[in-house]
Amino acid sequence: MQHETLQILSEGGTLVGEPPITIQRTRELYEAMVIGRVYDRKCTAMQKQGRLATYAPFEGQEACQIGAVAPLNNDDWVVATYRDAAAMWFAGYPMVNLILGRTGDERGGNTPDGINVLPPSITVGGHMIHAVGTAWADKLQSSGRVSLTMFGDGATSEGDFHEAMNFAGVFATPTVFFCQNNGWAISLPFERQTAAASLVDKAVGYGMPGIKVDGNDLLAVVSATTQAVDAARAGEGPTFIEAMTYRVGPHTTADDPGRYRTEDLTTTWRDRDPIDRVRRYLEGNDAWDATWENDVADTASAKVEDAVAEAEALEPLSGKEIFSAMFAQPTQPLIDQQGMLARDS
Amino acid sequence: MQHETLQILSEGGTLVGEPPITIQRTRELYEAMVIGRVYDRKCTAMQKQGRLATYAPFEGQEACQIGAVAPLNNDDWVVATYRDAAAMWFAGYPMVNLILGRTGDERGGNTPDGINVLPPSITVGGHMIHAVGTAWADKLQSSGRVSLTMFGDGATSEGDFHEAMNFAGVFATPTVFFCQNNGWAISLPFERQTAAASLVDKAVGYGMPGIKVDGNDLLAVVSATTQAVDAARAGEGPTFIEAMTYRVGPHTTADDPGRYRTEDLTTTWRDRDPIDRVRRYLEGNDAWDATWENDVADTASAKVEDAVAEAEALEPLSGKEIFSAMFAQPTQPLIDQQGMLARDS
Amino acid sequence: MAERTMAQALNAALAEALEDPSVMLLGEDVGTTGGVFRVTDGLQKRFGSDRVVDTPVAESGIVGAAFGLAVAGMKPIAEMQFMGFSYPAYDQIVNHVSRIRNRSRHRFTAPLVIRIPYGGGIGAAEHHSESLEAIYAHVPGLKVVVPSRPIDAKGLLTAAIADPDPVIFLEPIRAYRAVKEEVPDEVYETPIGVASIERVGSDVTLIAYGAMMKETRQAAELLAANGVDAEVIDLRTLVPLDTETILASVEHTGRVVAIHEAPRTAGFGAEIAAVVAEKALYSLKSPIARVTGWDIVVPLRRAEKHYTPGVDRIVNVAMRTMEA
Amino acid sequence: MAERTMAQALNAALAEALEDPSVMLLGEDVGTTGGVFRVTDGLQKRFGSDRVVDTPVAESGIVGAAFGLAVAGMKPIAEMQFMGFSYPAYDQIVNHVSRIRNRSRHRFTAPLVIRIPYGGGIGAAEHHSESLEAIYAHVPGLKVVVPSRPIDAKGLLTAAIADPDPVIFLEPIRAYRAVKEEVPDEVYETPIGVASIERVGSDVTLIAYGAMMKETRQAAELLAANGVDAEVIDLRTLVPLDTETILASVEHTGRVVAIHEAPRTAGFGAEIAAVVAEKALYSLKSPIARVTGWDIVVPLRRAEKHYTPGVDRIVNVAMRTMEA
Ligand SMILES: Cc1ncc(C[n+]2csc(CCOP(=O)(O)OP(=O)(O)O)c2C)c(N)n1
Ligand SMILES: Cc1ncc(C[n+]2csc(CCOP(=O)(O)OP(=O)(O)O)c2C)c(N)n1
Ligand SMILES: [Mg+2]
Ligand SMILES: [Mg+2]
Repeated sequence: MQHETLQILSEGGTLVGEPPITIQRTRELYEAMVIGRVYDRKCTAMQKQGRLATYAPFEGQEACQIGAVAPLNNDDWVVATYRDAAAMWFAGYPMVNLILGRTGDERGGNTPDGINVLPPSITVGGHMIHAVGTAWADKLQSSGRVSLTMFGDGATSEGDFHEAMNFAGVFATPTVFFCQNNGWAISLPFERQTAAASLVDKAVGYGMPGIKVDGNDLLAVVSATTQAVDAARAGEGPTFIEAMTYRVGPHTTADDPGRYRTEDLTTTWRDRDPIDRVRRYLEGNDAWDATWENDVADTASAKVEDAVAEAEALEPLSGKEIFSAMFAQPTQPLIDQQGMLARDS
Repeated sequence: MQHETLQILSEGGTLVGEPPITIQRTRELYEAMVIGRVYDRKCTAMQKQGRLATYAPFEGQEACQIGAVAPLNNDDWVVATYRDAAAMWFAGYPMVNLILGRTGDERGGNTPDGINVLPPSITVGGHMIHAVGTAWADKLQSSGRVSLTMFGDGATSEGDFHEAMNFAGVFATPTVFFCQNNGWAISLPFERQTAAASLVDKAVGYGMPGIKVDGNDLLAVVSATTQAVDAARAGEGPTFIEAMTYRVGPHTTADDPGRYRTEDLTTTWRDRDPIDRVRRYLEGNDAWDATWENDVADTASAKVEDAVAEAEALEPLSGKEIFSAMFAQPTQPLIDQQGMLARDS
Repeated sequence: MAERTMAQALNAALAEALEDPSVMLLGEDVGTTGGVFRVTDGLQKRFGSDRVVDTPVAESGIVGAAFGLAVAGMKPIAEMQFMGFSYPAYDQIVNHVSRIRNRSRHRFTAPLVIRIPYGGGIGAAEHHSESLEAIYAHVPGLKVVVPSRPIDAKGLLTAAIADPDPVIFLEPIRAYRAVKEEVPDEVYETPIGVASIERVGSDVTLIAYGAMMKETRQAAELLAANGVDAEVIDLRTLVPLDTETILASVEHTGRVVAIHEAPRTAGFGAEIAAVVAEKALYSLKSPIARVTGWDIVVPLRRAEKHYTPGVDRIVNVAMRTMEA
Repeated sequence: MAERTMAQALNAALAEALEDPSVMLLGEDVGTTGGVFRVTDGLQKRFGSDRVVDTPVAESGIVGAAFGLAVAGMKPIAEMQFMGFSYPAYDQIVNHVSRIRNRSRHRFTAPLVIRIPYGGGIGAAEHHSESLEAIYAHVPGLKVVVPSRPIDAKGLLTAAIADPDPVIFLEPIRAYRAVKEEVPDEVYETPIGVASIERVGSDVTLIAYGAMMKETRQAAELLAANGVDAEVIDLRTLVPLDTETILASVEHTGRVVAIHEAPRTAGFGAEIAAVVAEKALYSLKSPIARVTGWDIVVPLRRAEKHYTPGVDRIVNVAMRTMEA
């Protein structure tokens, strides 16, 4: 099938379509993208210093991450992955939780009340169906909420992707499937992930509308997700979005992309940087200047540093505490085992 | 998407397309369909008498079953389900094996050497990927064999269907996916199985050609599968076929279709009987008469009765024998357990 | 009070639970047909197809969707048609259902019930006679419950639905209609984690659960006729295990036979043996015995009888513990 | 002979096996990158991308395709990236891989090897520290092998590939690069089903496998310093279990500690306890002890140390068996 790729901002930052949001809102999203990048680079640095466990950078995917959640309400569900930190944060998951998770602390998963962002999925592909379940509950309860699930191109190969898409179609749940096709699943290029020309070709097989979008174009992503979120909220069921993007960094801090792709390719994509593109657009609309950029950078640093400090100040879970969240009430075997731990070590 | 449904024989038995086979070959396939039906009715009767465990009748799907395997060579792989007895038999799996399996005897699964028909899959959806594996092996070994896998509409909802289709696409294996969309998965109607208009809409999502065919039209099925088999053998990779059909009987002998569908619907489909249609076609071509029909019926009965007699003459597996096919050589724990069985019961 | 089979008792528990609008049932053929074992018979008619939902054929999808429903405040009861068809959902159960509370430190929970008919004895096709309860019992974060009789089936299912955590609820297929007993009409809970001493005895403790309780009870009668006074424990819950009841019994009998139809190696009988060998070794008068299925695929109909532990095997093994 | 880590020893075994043109490797990232642990490093370059295949991200598909490949005469070696990602393939493993020989009465077989890195101790993310070997050990029709050291890793993997039946081959993640030892350059098999007595002792038998052998060996040294002479058994194979070696040892020491990092309930330690309590009860001088992980999700990096059995726990528990 031929699918057009939705684009609103050209690579040069000029409009080639109808902008879905105001300049003011674009500035807010720009700021969020910048904060995302500062967070991302800080985490990579911290990992090198041994302060974090493995980290999965998302540099290059900021337009996807911020654009995907931009149209959501505060209490909508977000069910995303290890790479979607910026999206989760922008949807209300505190940065300190993200960092805590990365230090290797379960309390990172303790989303504040009222925010319906699930802890990131570490398994690939298993979580999309959860966003079908949450959306189904909302439909039954007529809550008006929608569920957004984010995942990569690799995740579309898992059987659970298929079951999630099928259930969403059959039960017409208010679920938005947002796929960041960044061209790679660790070392596997998209062409070896599927024989389909586009992932969006899969949507019709579930009786679902599909949208293919330039994932490095913030306005296009916002436009696509707004359309999908509006449809879901209006009771029109799920939508599948394929956002074409690229991770310019390694899969995780443990990965060496030199083993499987050329630096040239990455350079091409660096030149399509999603943040630069918005900056050019704002500049062209007299909505950007260096002073503001500095302010944004300062805010970003402060936010990230505060979150890091808060996370690192927390004492690790004690031997006792590791038993305390398996069940609402610890069972007798767990109480006994807690005793053994105390006794024998 | 709009997909045409391939038809070659009208319901009245007149040609509306190019017949893929000669009248002589059509007579052979007609005979096979009749034998299939005799087998099927015999099994249903035997189950009522307590001589078989649960049985899954396929009446109404004979054109699919015979037509799907008609273009295969002797040593091609067939990986099919509990409902595909006629297909398996026509592909070389002995009728006595089919009946043995239904009596509840593992030796039913002991396909003769040289015949590459796997024992029927009882789990829904897990077996299609096996036909990707066998086809992949044949591709690597340049054996020229193809693998045919048969499954129902319900099976397309399982994650394993998706993984099988995806692998077949990516590795371009010589696999033919033959889906008998008989409208029901036990009690679930097709419209609740998927929101897609047609199952064949799924093919494009795997970069695979799809064919929708009238599954009660033997010639159309043969035409579709011949095309798919030829493509696979020519190294052009997999094809997905959706054959529209109907099971006029219950899901299994334990099922009561009255709980979920009207007798009217079934009557409509009885009127589209796939055997009658070929009979009319042959008659119209002076290739059918009552004498021959009687001969065919006699051959069918004899074949089926022989197989039943042979199966029922076999002593059940002994306590010792149930241990003997878990591994090439029984392990010590199994030898010990065999001893316990002998000692304690 | 009415006489009910286990299938009817379960149906009653489900019907009562569905009075709570957040409860829903989902699974293959649970609605229009009332399930392959008719356990959900009539419930869709009564509570509507939004609440009793026929799903596509996709076990991982059923459990995964139920997980999301539960996280968002519903109380889903998912049915797997047979244990042999629950394995496609294993990843969802192990990696998500059992863990979301811990992963989120209590913020999100998935208090769903997964009903799984299990076990053999009805001469069924391959995959229809499975008894791999140990693969669920071994997974942290799950409770595993197995009733053996109608009255417990209703009470335990009600307790499982009320439980704030996920429960794997195993229903012994051959006990669905095997016996009827008086089952209270009102709502009641049989507590999870508490075994039941079905027969008090002084010579040997027979420990079983689910469908094997039938042979175990019969074996106790036969043993009594042979002058051996067996104590019979129905575990009812595998996780959390009621070790107190087990140990108290072994302390006074000094002999144990653990019984299940699951394969022997790493079956739940091993856990029972381990608990006893750790905590009551000095009470033991004879080796701990296991009467189990074998490490083979459950044979099909014609040879299945060689697999499932029969009364004879239980009696013979228990008698041998007396000789030791 | 060269000094090799376990990862290198495994790589050598795979390279040797690939000389047979029917052998192939398939899995996520096994080719271009040589796998997340570099166990398959260099093999795609050497044997080509038809033989060492990077697959889509789909574990059930990998195992299911490997099943078909094996049935059709290839010898596939499938890799699951971590044990926590093997669960989506559980249905294929249990319902098909383990059974096709029995289902077809020897006509079709699936002699594939499924390599699964398992276990914690590297401070990894959730799902990356799993040790649910019991869910494989319990399934009839599978062999389950777990090397603890480079020399066995190579010999056991070679034996697993040569085996005519499916083998679950568990690779302890934290042992991949922990030590080097001399590993023969030639092809050799370490027999499946034979445990190894690593240290002869007279007071207590420590039984472990895989990564826990490191702590177990250290515990034996510490115990020796405390005047306790421990016998150390490395099981190497869980199924089929070498009960002979276990029982012979317990018969002379009279004390047992079973050690694993898997959760306690229904873990493989229970099987060890059950075998001993059944076959060597009269030799026992003290209760059978288990030192295990807890019935919880393996904690993340900051608190993982409370989970994995340490040398201290093994020593303390073993000392307690001496007091009993
Ligand atoms: C079920 C499962 N299998 C394998 C992995 C290991 N793994 C982690 S990320 C990844 C690739 C995922 O690629 P994609 O979905 O494209 O997301 P991306 O990393 O590109 O954002 C794999 C295979 C996993 N986490 N879960
Ligand atoms: C994994 C699995 N889940 C559930 C079942 C129970 N079951 C047997 S047949 C069937 C319906 C299959 O429908 P379809 O694929 O359309 O095939 P048909 O029976 O119509 O030929 C179900 C749910 C099963 N056998 N395997
Ligand atoms: Mg990707
Ligand atoms: Mg069907």
